[in-house]
Amino acid sequence: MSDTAPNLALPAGRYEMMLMIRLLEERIARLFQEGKIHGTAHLCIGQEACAVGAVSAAQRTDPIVSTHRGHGHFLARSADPAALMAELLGKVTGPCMGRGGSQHLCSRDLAFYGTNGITGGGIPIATGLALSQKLDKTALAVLCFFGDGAANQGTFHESLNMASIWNLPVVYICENNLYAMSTPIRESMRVSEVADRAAAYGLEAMRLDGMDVDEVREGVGVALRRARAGEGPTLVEAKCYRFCGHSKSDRLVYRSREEEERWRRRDPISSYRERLISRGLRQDELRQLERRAAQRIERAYEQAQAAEEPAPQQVLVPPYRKVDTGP
Amino acid sequence: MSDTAPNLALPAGRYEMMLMIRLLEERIARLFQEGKIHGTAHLCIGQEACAVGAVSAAQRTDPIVSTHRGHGHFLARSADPAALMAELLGKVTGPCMGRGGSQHLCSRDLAFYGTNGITGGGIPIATGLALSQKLDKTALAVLCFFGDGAANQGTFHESLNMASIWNLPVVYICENNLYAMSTPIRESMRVSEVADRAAAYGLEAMRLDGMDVDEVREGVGVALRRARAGEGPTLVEAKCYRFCGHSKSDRLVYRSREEEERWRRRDPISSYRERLISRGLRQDELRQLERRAAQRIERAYEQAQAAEEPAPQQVLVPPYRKVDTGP
Amino acid sequence: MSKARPLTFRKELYWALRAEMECDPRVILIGEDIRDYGGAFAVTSDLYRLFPERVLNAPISENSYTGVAVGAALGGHRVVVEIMFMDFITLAMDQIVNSASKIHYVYAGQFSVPIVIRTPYGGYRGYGPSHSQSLASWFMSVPGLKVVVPSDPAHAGALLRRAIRDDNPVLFLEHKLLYDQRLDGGEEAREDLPIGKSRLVREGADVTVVTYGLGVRLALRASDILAKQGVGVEVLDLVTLKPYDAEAVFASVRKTGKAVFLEEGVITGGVMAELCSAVAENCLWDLDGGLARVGAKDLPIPCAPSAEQMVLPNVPEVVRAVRRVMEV
Amino acid sequence: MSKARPLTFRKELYWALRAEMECDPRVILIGEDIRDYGGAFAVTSDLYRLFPERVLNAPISENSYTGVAVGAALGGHRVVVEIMFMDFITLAMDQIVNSASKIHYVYAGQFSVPIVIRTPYGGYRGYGPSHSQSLASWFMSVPGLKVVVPSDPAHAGALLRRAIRDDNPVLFLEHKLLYDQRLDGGEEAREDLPIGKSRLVREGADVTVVTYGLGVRLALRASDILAKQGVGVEVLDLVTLKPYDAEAVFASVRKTGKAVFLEEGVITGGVMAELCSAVAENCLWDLDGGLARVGAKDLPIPCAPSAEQMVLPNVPEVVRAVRRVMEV
Ligand SMILES: Cc1ncc(C[n+]2csc(CCOP(=O)(O)OP(=O)(O)O)c2C)c(N)n1
Ligand SMILES: Cc1ncc(C[n+]2csc(CCOP(=O)(O)OP(=O)(O)O)c2C)c(N)n1
Ligand SMILES: [Mg+2]
Ligand SMILES: [Mg+2]
Repeated sequence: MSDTAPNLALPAGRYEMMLMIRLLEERIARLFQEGKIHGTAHLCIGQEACAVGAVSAAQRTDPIVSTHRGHGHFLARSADPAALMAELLGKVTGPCMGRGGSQHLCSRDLAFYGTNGITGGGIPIATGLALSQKLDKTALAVLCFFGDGAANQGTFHESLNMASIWNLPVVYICENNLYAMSTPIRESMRVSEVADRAAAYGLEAMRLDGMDVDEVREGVGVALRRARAGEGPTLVEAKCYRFCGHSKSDRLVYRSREEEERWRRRDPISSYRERLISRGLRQDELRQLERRAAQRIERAYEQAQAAEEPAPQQVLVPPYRKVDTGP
Repeated sequence: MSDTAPNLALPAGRYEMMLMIRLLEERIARLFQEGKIHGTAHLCIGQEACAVGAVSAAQRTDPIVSTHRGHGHFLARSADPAALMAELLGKVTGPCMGRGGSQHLCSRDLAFYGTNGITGGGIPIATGLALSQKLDKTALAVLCFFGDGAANQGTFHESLNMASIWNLPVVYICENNLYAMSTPIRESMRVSEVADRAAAYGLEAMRLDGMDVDEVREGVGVALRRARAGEGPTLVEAKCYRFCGHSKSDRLVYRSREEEERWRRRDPISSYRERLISRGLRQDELRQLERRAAQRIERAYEQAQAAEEPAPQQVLVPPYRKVDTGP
Repeated sequence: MSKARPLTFRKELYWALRAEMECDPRVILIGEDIRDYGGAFAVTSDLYRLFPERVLNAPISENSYTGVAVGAALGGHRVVVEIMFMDFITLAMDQIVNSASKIHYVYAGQFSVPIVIRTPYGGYRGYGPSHSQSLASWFMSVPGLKVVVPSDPAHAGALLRRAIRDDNPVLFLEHKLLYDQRLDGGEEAREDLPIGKSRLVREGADVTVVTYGLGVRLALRASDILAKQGVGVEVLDLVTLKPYDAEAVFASVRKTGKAVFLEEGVITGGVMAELCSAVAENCLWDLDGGLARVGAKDLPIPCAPSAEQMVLPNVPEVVRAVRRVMEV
Repeated sequence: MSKARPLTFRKELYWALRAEMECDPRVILIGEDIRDYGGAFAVTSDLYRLFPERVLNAPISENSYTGVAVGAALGGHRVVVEIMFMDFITLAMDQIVNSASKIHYVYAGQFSVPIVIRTPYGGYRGYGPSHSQSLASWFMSVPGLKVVVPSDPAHAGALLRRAIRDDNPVLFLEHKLLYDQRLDGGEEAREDLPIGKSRLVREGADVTVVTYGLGVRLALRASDILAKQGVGVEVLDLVTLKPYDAEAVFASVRKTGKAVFLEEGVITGGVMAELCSAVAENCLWDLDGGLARVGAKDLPIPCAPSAEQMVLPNVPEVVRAVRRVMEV
């Protein structure tokens, strides 16, 4: 097997990518424990099917706007764990030279318009990107990720409304993992599903099993086609679960071990593995692919680790782009 | 007839109050033209039935939170046009000593928690007042007015959601006059009614004819009873129309004379007059009441006009309440 | 270009928008009631007829349509956002501070955010506490943002064009009392001024008054009065508040040896707190007189015109401050 | 009161909240994840168990739950709002500035708004550009608001209790690096300090360093270094930024004749711009040395710890600034 990026159009590629995300996140968790990363990060362990399913449905140039829990989105688009690791480790080889870190990770080349440290902060930005596509009559559609908690932020309401009245090519993907930090969705809203809010804006709603990468891929694919065809935005809700804590300081007091167990039985990666086997993929092929994924993550860490920290002349630069041409 | 305030429990009182509001607003419009009031004001000519219907349904101590277009709400609660006039004319006899003016008019005694210059700014405040009532187990319910335009503000979304999850005693009254300034509702939202948004929060919705004072009174009465009974908040939509411009600089280019004419035929005051006559009220009684209403407004203006402007020692005071007791 | 009506500050802004929209198809406008209403202060006027798809009426959603502007800028557009009154910018702080201003630096130069946020500021019109504020000082401490405040029609248009062409987010503040001011001398009177440069409005030997926006008018009036009393006041219009023209300020203060810092916003924590501090740090030994600030009292702006007058700064206060810094 | 564990800044805040909730049933708390999670920085801890109806988990809706606090305050409650990181206060500016702070004055004293907005600020933790900011300076120019920043566990609790008892809106800033700081000396070490009063942390004859919050720690370290070089640094902790204790600042500067103004926020337009200006206006002729500000560079705060260090102020910078103001 050659070392090209996993082909997300193929089931095996999607499996490999989910696994890479999982391994990456676990590696990052260890780095925190070992004190090798500072600050904080929000891992998406358990939610890999949402990232891979949605991103695999998009074209490589469709803009993505992500969240604080965005490593999976980034990796699914970039297949470049070394870039992500470098950003987290504060190295100059990170796409933002370590300035952005986990929560402000962006790559122009990948049309990846940033993870976002402000809950709900990316929703208007995605909407504006979609406005750009519409005005420029591109054939692109925007993928906008956010969580169930973000759906209570004013920006959700304001932005979905604008996307609807302006009929913008954007797919809003709510990764509903049932909690915003410690707050269960039933304590933060009185509707049982975030998708129930689509009607308030005259938007299409779509409900997906966020633990099933193929269902997400298909659903988001339909929504993207609608967007591209000028049929307007869609609010996609993908129900999922994060197996890890919200961030490193989370003691997980707010949910029961039973609930966790129930969801773990639906692990998007192991269940997809079984499905692939039942569809005829050979165990040894899978194991080879799994080894490769693990190697990729380990190599990424080593590469990132070996990179430089930013020097003062790289940090202490003006925060402006230097252009001021008179009229 | 004695000079007591109109009794809003009686049809004739509601008629008289609507008329007072209309005459007050027309008087204010004239004062602007004559340069006797500075700044700006938003008149509610055409929307009197919403104000009188809703306020008449409430108890005198139910808190009211109003909008930039709030003279009618204030007058319906206070029956004191002189206080309002004084506030607009910048006189010390205004309840806020002229500091607040039209858009920040407040009276503690009347449980009138302010008109509000920030579109959507009053919605969370009303929600907080309702939280207070719930925590204190009072039997009060809050009336929260806002416009169709405000329903696109993030505060609408965030606040209605909180009221719903906390099951607060508040009635949200959207005075949908079809326009936010020049923007027709069909260009600012893709649902045909603001009430269509109630479901997004698991809220009860109620749709009323805002040109019919009795329908508003009854509907809001039902919603208030629900709130008091602990059955939660309601989103009431009262469809209405402002016969005047948005504010004094409005040239009304954004709507047709035909549309205006159609709505004027449904003038809440003249149509209610006819209804009262058909129900047996005598023309001479009505005329007497009309004369009295006009006199009240004129006297109010004279009173307000005669009052003092604030002196420096009334203006240049610290913006703090002086209490700082150690623990 | 129509010359039928006299050019005003408002019309200069209009022509600037129009010119930029004509020569750059990426320029779009977003704001409340900026189409057929023409904007609350009638600046955008008929632009929606000329560019029907590029003038967007936004719902009342300040934070999000500012964020939409950021997104559209990332998508390659240049966006001019109108916030109807500066007081409402409170709602858009997140997108201005955490998105627009940070993106260029935090994303390591991968993107820039060429948006202009136009908004009317200021009082003296009886509009009351939520429609009269001068909140520029907040933005002094927002890295990555530029803040421009024209003080007259001669410079307003070119500054707005430069703001639109600037690849960075620019907050563009328009004092409400300036909109009707005529451009004396017609189009020839127009002057170009780069962003970041101040403007020496009047030379004087005795005291420097540093100010911006409507403050220039107050400073000139005070200077007229003081001239009759034999005091030469140098009036320096900052024009760009961020990044400001420190050299010019320091040069003037070094010449006169004393300075008054005038603005319409609240004195405490105002724009002039920064300027006065910078002068104190850098020109201390050049002073032969004092430093003084003039601005609004630390109070909300009351609606009643008589009370508003007491809270906002006025010409006699400027005159007194000049006198004060001259007493050694 | 449990004494099993050592008291920290965090616990002092907890006990202050608890004491006020115990003695005043009108006190309620609103914030994100302040119930079973105990708050992002574990300050509210188990208070929801003691007062189940008075500790409300808010949805992620910063502007509106701040507005809800204003409404509940108008309804007679005293509300402590927690904004999880100060960076998110950008979302709540409208309700803080246009409602909470203005109501008492604009409504002519009919109401007051006794809310406390608690929020963690500051960097040095690698949290990056949207979780590290020190935005206090914005609030210096907001009439009607008070701003309090404890710098140590000995004063934190009493200050918070006073803030809750204050009838005015108080912004209460907690530096993240202080939460774990121990209260040396136990409960007896607690000190009461009225809002509006500064604190002379260390006396010194040569240079005054005016600062607040975590800046006090930096100032003391710099002072230690300078003491060995024979320079006596007087460290003044403002504690209340608004309204600030001008008299104490002026008195100290008059004594030493020079001053360094230190904060963690961006220098340009910072809190210290106000303080430095006020000193320049009022103490100019008492100076026998310079004035200098130290703070963050005018940049977003990068995530990479090495880069963050370069942007935020440090002890050597304070030492250098002290040296600078001593060179005449
Ligand atoms: C404006 C803002 N408020 C609060 C936070 C703190 N915070 C970060 S993530 C989070 C929960 C978000 O929940 P959700 O949107 O459901 O996403 P999830 O973490 O579950 O993926 C909170 C409260 C923030 N980053 N920004
Ligand atoms: C935050 C904010 N944005 C904009 C405005 C300017 N403005 C005042 S009233 C208004 C229209 C409000 O429309 P709606 O809510 O429908 O109320 P109506 O005027 O129709 O009664 C606008 C845009 C404002 N006052 N506050
Ligand atoms: Mg969630
Ligand atoms: Mg309306």
